[in-house]
Amino acid sequence: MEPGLLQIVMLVVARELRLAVRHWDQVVQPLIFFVVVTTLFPLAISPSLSELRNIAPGVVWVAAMLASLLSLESLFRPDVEDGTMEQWALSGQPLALLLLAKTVTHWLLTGLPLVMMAPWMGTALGLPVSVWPVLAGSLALGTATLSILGAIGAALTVAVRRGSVLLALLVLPLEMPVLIFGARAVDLATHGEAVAGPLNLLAAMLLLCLALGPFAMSAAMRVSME
Amino acid sequence: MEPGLLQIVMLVVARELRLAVRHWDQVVQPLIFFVVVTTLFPLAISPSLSELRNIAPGVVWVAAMLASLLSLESLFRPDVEDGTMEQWALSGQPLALLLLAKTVTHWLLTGLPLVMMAPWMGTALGLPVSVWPVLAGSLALGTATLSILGAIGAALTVAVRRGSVLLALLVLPLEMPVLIFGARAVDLATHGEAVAGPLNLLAAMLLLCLALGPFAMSAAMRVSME
Amino acid sequence: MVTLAEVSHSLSTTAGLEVRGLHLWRGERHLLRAVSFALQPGELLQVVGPNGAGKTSLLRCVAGLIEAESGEIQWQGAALRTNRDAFHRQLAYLGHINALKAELTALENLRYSVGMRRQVSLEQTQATLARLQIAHCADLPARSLSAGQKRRVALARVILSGASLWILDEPITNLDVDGIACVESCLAEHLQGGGSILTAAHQPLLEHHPQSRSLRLH
Amino acid sequence: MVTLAEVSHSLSTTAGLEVRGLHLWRGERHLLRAVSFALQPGELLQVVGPNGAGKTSLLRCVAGLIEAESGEIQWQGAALRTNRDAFHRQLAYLGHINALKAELTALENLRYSVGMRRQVSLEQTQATLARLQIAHCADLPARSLSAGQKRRVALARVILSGASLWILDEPITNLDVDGIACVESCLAEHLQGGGSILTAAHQPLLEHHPQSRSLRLH
Amino acid sequence: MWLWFYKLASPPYAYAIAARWRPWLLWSALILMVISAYGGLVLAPPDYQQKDAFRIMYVHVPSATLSLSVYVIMAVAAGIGLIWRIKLAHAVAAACAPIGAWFTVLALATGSIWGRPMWGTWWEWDPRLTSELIQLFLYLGYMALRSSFDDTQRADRAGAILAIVGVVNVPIVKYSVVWWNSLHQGPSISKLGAPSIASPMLWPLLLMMLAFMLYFAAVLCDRVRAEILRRERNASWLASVAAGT
Ligand code: HEM
Ligand SMILES: Nc1ncnc2c1ncn2[C@@H]1O[C@H](COP(=O)(O)OP(=O)(O)OP(=O)(O)O)[C@@H](O)[C@H]1O
Ligand SMILES: Nc1ncnc2c1ncn2[C@@H]1O[C@H](COP(=O)(O)OP(=O)(O)OP(=O)(O)O)[C@@H](O)[C@H]1O
Ligand SMILES: [Mg+2]
Ligand SMILES: [Mg+2]
Repeated sequence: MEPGLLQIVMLVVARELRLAVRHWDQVVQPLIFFVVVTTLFPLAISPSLSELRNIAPGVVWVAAMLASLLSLESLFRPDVEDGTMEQWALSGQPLALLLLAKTVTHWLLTGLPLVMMAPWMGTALGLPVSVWPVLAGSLALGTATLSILGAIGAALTVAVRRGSVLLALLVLPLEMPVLIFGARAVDLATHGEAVAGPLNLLAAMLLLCLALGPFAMSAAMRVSME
Repeated sequence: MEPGLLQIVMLVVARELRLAVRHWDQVVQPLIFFVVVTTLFPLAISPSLSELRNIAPGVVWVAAMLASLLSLESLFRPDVEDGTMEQWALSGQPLALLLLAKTVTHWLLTGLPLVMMAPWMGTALGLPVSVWPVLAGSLALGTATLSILGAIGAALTVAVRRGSVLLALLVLPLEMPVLIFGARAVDLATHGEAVAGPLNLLAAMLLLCLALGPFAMSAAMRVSME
Repeated sequence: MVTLAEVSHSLSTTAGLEVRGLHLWRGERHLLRAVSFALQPGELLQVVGPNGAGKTSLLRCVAGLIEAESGEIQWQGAALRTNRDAFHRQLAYLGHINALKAELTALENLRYSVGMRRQVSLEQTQATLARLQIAHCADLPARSLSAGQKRRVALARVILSGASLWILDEPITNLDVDGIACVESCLAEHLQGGGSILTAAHQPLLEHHPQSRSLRLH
Repeated sequence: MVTLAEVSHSLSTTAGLEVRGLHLWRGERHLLRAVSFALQPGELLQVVGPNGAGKTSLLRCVAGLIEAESGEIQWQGAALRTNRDAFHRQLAYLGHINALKAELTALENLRYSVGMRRQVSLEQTQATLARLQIAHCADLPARSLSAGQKRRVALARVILSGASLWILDEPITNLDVDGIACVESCLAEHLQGGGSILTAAHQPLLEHHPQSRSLRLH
Repeated sequence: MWLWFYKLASPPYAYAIAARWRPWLLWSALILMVISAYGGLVLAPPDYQQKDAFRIMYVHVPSATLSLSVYVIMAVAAGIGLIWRIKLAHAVAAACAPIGAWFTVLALATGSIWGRPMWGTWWEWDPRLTSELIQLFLYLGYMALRSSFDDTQRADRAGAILAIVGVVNVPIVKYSVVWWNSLHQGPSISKLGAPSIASPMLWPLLLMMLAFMLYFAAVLCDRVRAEILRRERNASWLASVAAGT
C-alpha cells in the first residue's frame, strides 16, 4: 500500500502541474520577463542592429539568467510558508528527491519555453539564423543548471524574509561560469567557429549539479525549516 | 493627544529604520546586486574597455533598474502578510501618506546608496570621470521615480502569490521612459553634449509620480487587502 | 494592577453602531442574509455560529475591510461610507492573524502600531503587558513568542489603542485558562468605561455580564 | 459514517515512544528541563501548561523538527536519530499552522499531502471530510475556507495519513462545539485501533478516557 | 439623462442592447470592408515609390490606430467603473483588453512585413515601434493581473488602476514620431485639412478605418455579453432570459 518512489515523484509533478494550470499566468511570466528585459537593452544602449549584434549573445544570456533567478525566488517559499514543506520533511520520503522533482517540473514549465523563445529574441537583436541551434542548446543546458543552483539558493534563503536579493547574491557568483561559457558558445557560433568546447563544459556542469544538487537542496531546506 | 500627520510619518520612518537596522543585510543587498549585475556584462560580452564604454550607460541604468525592481517586490508583502497593513488601513490615517512615507524611506535606504555607488561602477566600465555628476543626478531622479512606480506595482501584486514576475511585467513597461531618458542623458554627457533636456524630463516624471503615485498606491492596496 | 480606565482615554459617549439589512455573497454562497443589529455604548455583542457561518466575514464587513453587496452600516448616526476615517479612528480590530512583525520585539510592535492612533508612555505599555501576564516577553522578538503570547501582545494593542469600539475575532484563541479570565476582565472594564465590543467566539465570553448579548448566524 | 478503523490501515503493534531527559534552550531560556515520558500504543498524552511553557517546542522536538540540546528520544526501541525516516513514515504532525495550499481545493490538498504516505481512494477522502462535517467544502479552494474549516481539513489529513503516532498541537483551535466533539470521537477511535497520540491543548481532550494522561510543563 | 445612464448600465438592459446592435455593426463592418478593400487594392494606383507594397497600409494603419484608441476606451471604462462603481463599465474594460492586444499584434505584424521592403529589416529599435511593443506589454500585463485574482470584483478594481496608470504610454506612442526623429512615417492623414496623401488612396483608408471601428464595436458587443453572462450567472434575470429563448 505504501507508494513507491516513482509514484511519489509523479505525485509531486501532478501537484505542480495542477498549480500551474490554476495559475497559468505565473508560468508564462518568466517568459514575458525575458522578452521585456531583452527589449530594454536596445532602448538603453543603441537601436542600431550592427552594434546590437555584438552584445546580443551576452544580453540574451543575462536576460535568461535573471528570468530564471526571479522565478526561482518563489520556488519553495509558498510551500514553506504554508507548512507544506514541513509535511514533506516529515513524510518519511527522501526530501532530496521531492525537491528535485519539484525543480525539474519547474524547469519544464518555465525554462523550456524560454529556451524556445530565445532564438526569436536573438534574431530581433541581430543574431544570424545560423546560431539558433547553438543558442537554444546552450540555453537548455545552462538554464537547467541555473535551475538547480537557484533551487539550492532558494532553499537556503527561504527562511529569510525579503530573500530575493540575498538569493541573487548567493547564486549569481555560482552561476557566472555558466554565463561565461554559454555566452562564449553563442559568440563563437556567431563567428562561425567550433562550439563543442563550451557546450561540453556546460553539459558537464549540468551533470555535476544533477548529481550533487538535490542533497545540497535538502540539507539547506532542513536548516531553513528548523 | 491624537498624533498629527507629521508624527505619523516620523513613526513610519522610525519603524522602517528599526527594521533596517535589524536586517542591515537586506538593505545592502540591492547595492550588491547592482554591483554583481554590472560586472556580469564584461564577462558575458567583451572585456575591452573601448567596447564597454559604448554600452556602459545602458548597462549601469539597466542594472539600477533591475536592482530597484527586485528590492521593491517585497516592499509591502511582509506587512500585508502579517496583518500590519490591515491595521494601517484601519488606523483612520491617510493610507496614501503612510505608503508614501514607507516608499521614500525605502528609497533613502536602498536607492541613495546605489546612486552613490554608480559612478564607481561607471568608471570601472570605462566612463570618463566627467560624467559622474550626470550619472549620479540622472540615477537619483530616475530611481526615485522607479521606486514610486514600483510601489504602485507592488501594491497591485501583493495579494498574488509568486508576484515578483508579475510585478516586473506590470512595471517594466511603465518604467521604460525613465530608462530611455536616463541612459540618453548619460550618453549625451559622455559625448560632451547638453543634458538639460532629458534631466528636466526625468524631474518632471518624478514630480508627476510624487503627486499622483500615492493615491494609486493606496487604492491598489485597498483592493489587494479585500 | 492598572485599571483600564486609566489606560483607555476618554471615550465618546454616543458610540452607537447600527447595521441594517447586510447582504454578502462569497463566491456562489449567499453568506450573510439581511443581518441587522445595533450596538450601544457599554454593550457587548457576541456573534456565534458554527464554523463557516460567516462570523469573520461579518466582522470584516463592519470594520470596512470588505464591501457588502447591500445594506447599511451606521456609526454615530452617519453612514460609514461617508465618515470612514473618523470611524476607523475609534475602532480597534483584531482578526484571526495577530498583525505582529516577527523581527520586532513586543514593545516595539506596540510602539509602532499604537503610535498611529495616540501617544502612550512606555509605562502604560509595560503596565498593560504586565496586566496580560507577558511582562517578561516585552523585549523578545515576536518571532520567538509562543502562540498564546503572540495573541496577548495583539490584545495589548487593542487595549492600548484607546478606541471605543473593539472588533475582536476569536480573541481567546490559543490562550490558557488564566489568559481567558484576564481578557474577560479587560473586556468588562472596557464596557464599564462606555466602550462597545463586537466579538466572534466559540466559547461564551462574559456570559453572565448584564450587557452581553449574542447574535446567532446560521 | 466511516469508522476510523477502516480508514487508518494496520497499525504496528509496538508503537512505543520514549523520551528521556530532554533539555532544550531557547535563546537565554532553559525551556525544557529534563522532560521524560513514555507513550504506549493506545495511549493519549496531553501536554498541558500555561502559554509559553514549551508545549509546542516539546512537540516539535519529538517530531524531529528541532533538535534538543540533550536527552534521548526512542521509537520502538531504537534511537530516533538512527531511524528517522522510518519514524516519520509512522508519524502525522499537525502544528499551529495548517499546511494547506491556498490555491488548491480541500480535496486536492488532501490528495497531494496524503498521497505522499499512502494511497487513499476518493471515497475514503470524501467520507473523512463528511465525518468532519465539511463535505460541502471539498471543492472550495482552501483560501476561501473559514478558520475552522481549514483546521478540519488539516485534521482530515492526519486521520487519512494512516500514521500510528499523531502529534497534534492544539488541534481544536478555531473549532466550534460540534467540531470538538467530532474530533474527540476520532481521537478515541484512533486510540482504540492501537494508535498513540501526543497533543497540546488548553482545553482537556478526552478527559474521561481511561487511556488519557497528562504531562504538565511549567 | 442620469436615468438613461443607469438604465444602460444595468446588466439585463446592456445585455439586450448588445444583442440587438451586434448584427448591424457586424454586417455594416463587413460591407464597408469589402468596399474599401476593393477601393484600396484595385482602384488605387500603385505608389510611385513603393509600388504595391503600400497596400498593406489598409490593414496596418487602422489596426495601429485602434490599438491605441481601444486602450483609451479601456482606461476610460475602467475609470468610470472605479469611480461610480458601475459593474458594466468594468465588464467593458475587461472585454476591451484582448481585442486591443490583438490589434496591437496586427499592427506590429503588418508593420514589420511592410518594413521589410521599406527599411530592409523586419524589426528596428525605433521609438515608434518600441513604444508600440510596450503597448502590447501593457495589454498583456493588464490581462495577467486580472487573471491572477480569482475574485472578479478585485480583478476589476486592480486592473482598473493599472489601466489608468498605463494610459501615459498612449501619447508616447502617438507622438513618438514627432518627438524623436524616427524611421517611421510621420502623421500624414491626421494633419487637419491638408492630408498629404492622394485622395484615391485616402478614401479607401478612411472607409477601412471606419470598418475596423465598427468591427471592433461588434466584437466588443460579443465579449461584453460573454462577460455579463459570466458575472451574472446566478442572477434571476438571466434565468428568465434563458427560459424565454
Ligand atoms: C513593426 C513596425 C511598425 C509598427 C509597430 C507601426 C506602428 C504604427 C503606429 C502605432 C501607428 C500610429 C497610428 C495612429 O497614430 O493612430 C502607425 C501609423 C502609420 N504607419 Fe506604422 N508601424 C510600423 C511599420 C510601418 C511601416 C514599415 C510603414 C511604411 C513605410 C508604416 C506606415 C504607417 C503610416 C503611413 C501610418 C499612418 C500615419 C498617420 O497618418 O498618422 N508603418 N504605425
Ligand atoms: N469564494 C467562495 N466560494 C464559496 N464559499 C466561500 C467563498 N469564500 C468564502 N466562502 C465561504 O464563506 C464562509 C466564510 O466564513 P467565515 O470565515 O466568515 O466563517 P466564520 O464564521 O468566521 O468561521 P470560523 O468559525 O471557522 O472562523 C465559509 O463557509 C466559506 O466556505
Ligand atoms: N530566542 C528566544 N529567546 C528567549 N525565549 C524564547 C526564544 N525562543 C522561544 N522562547 C520562549 O520559548 C517559549 C516558546 O514556547 P512554546 O511555543 O513551546 O510555548 P507553548 O507552550 O506552545 O505556548 P502556547 O500555549 O502559547 O502555544 C516562549 O515562552 C518563548 O518566550
Ligand atoms: Mg472566523
Ligand atoms: Mg504552542
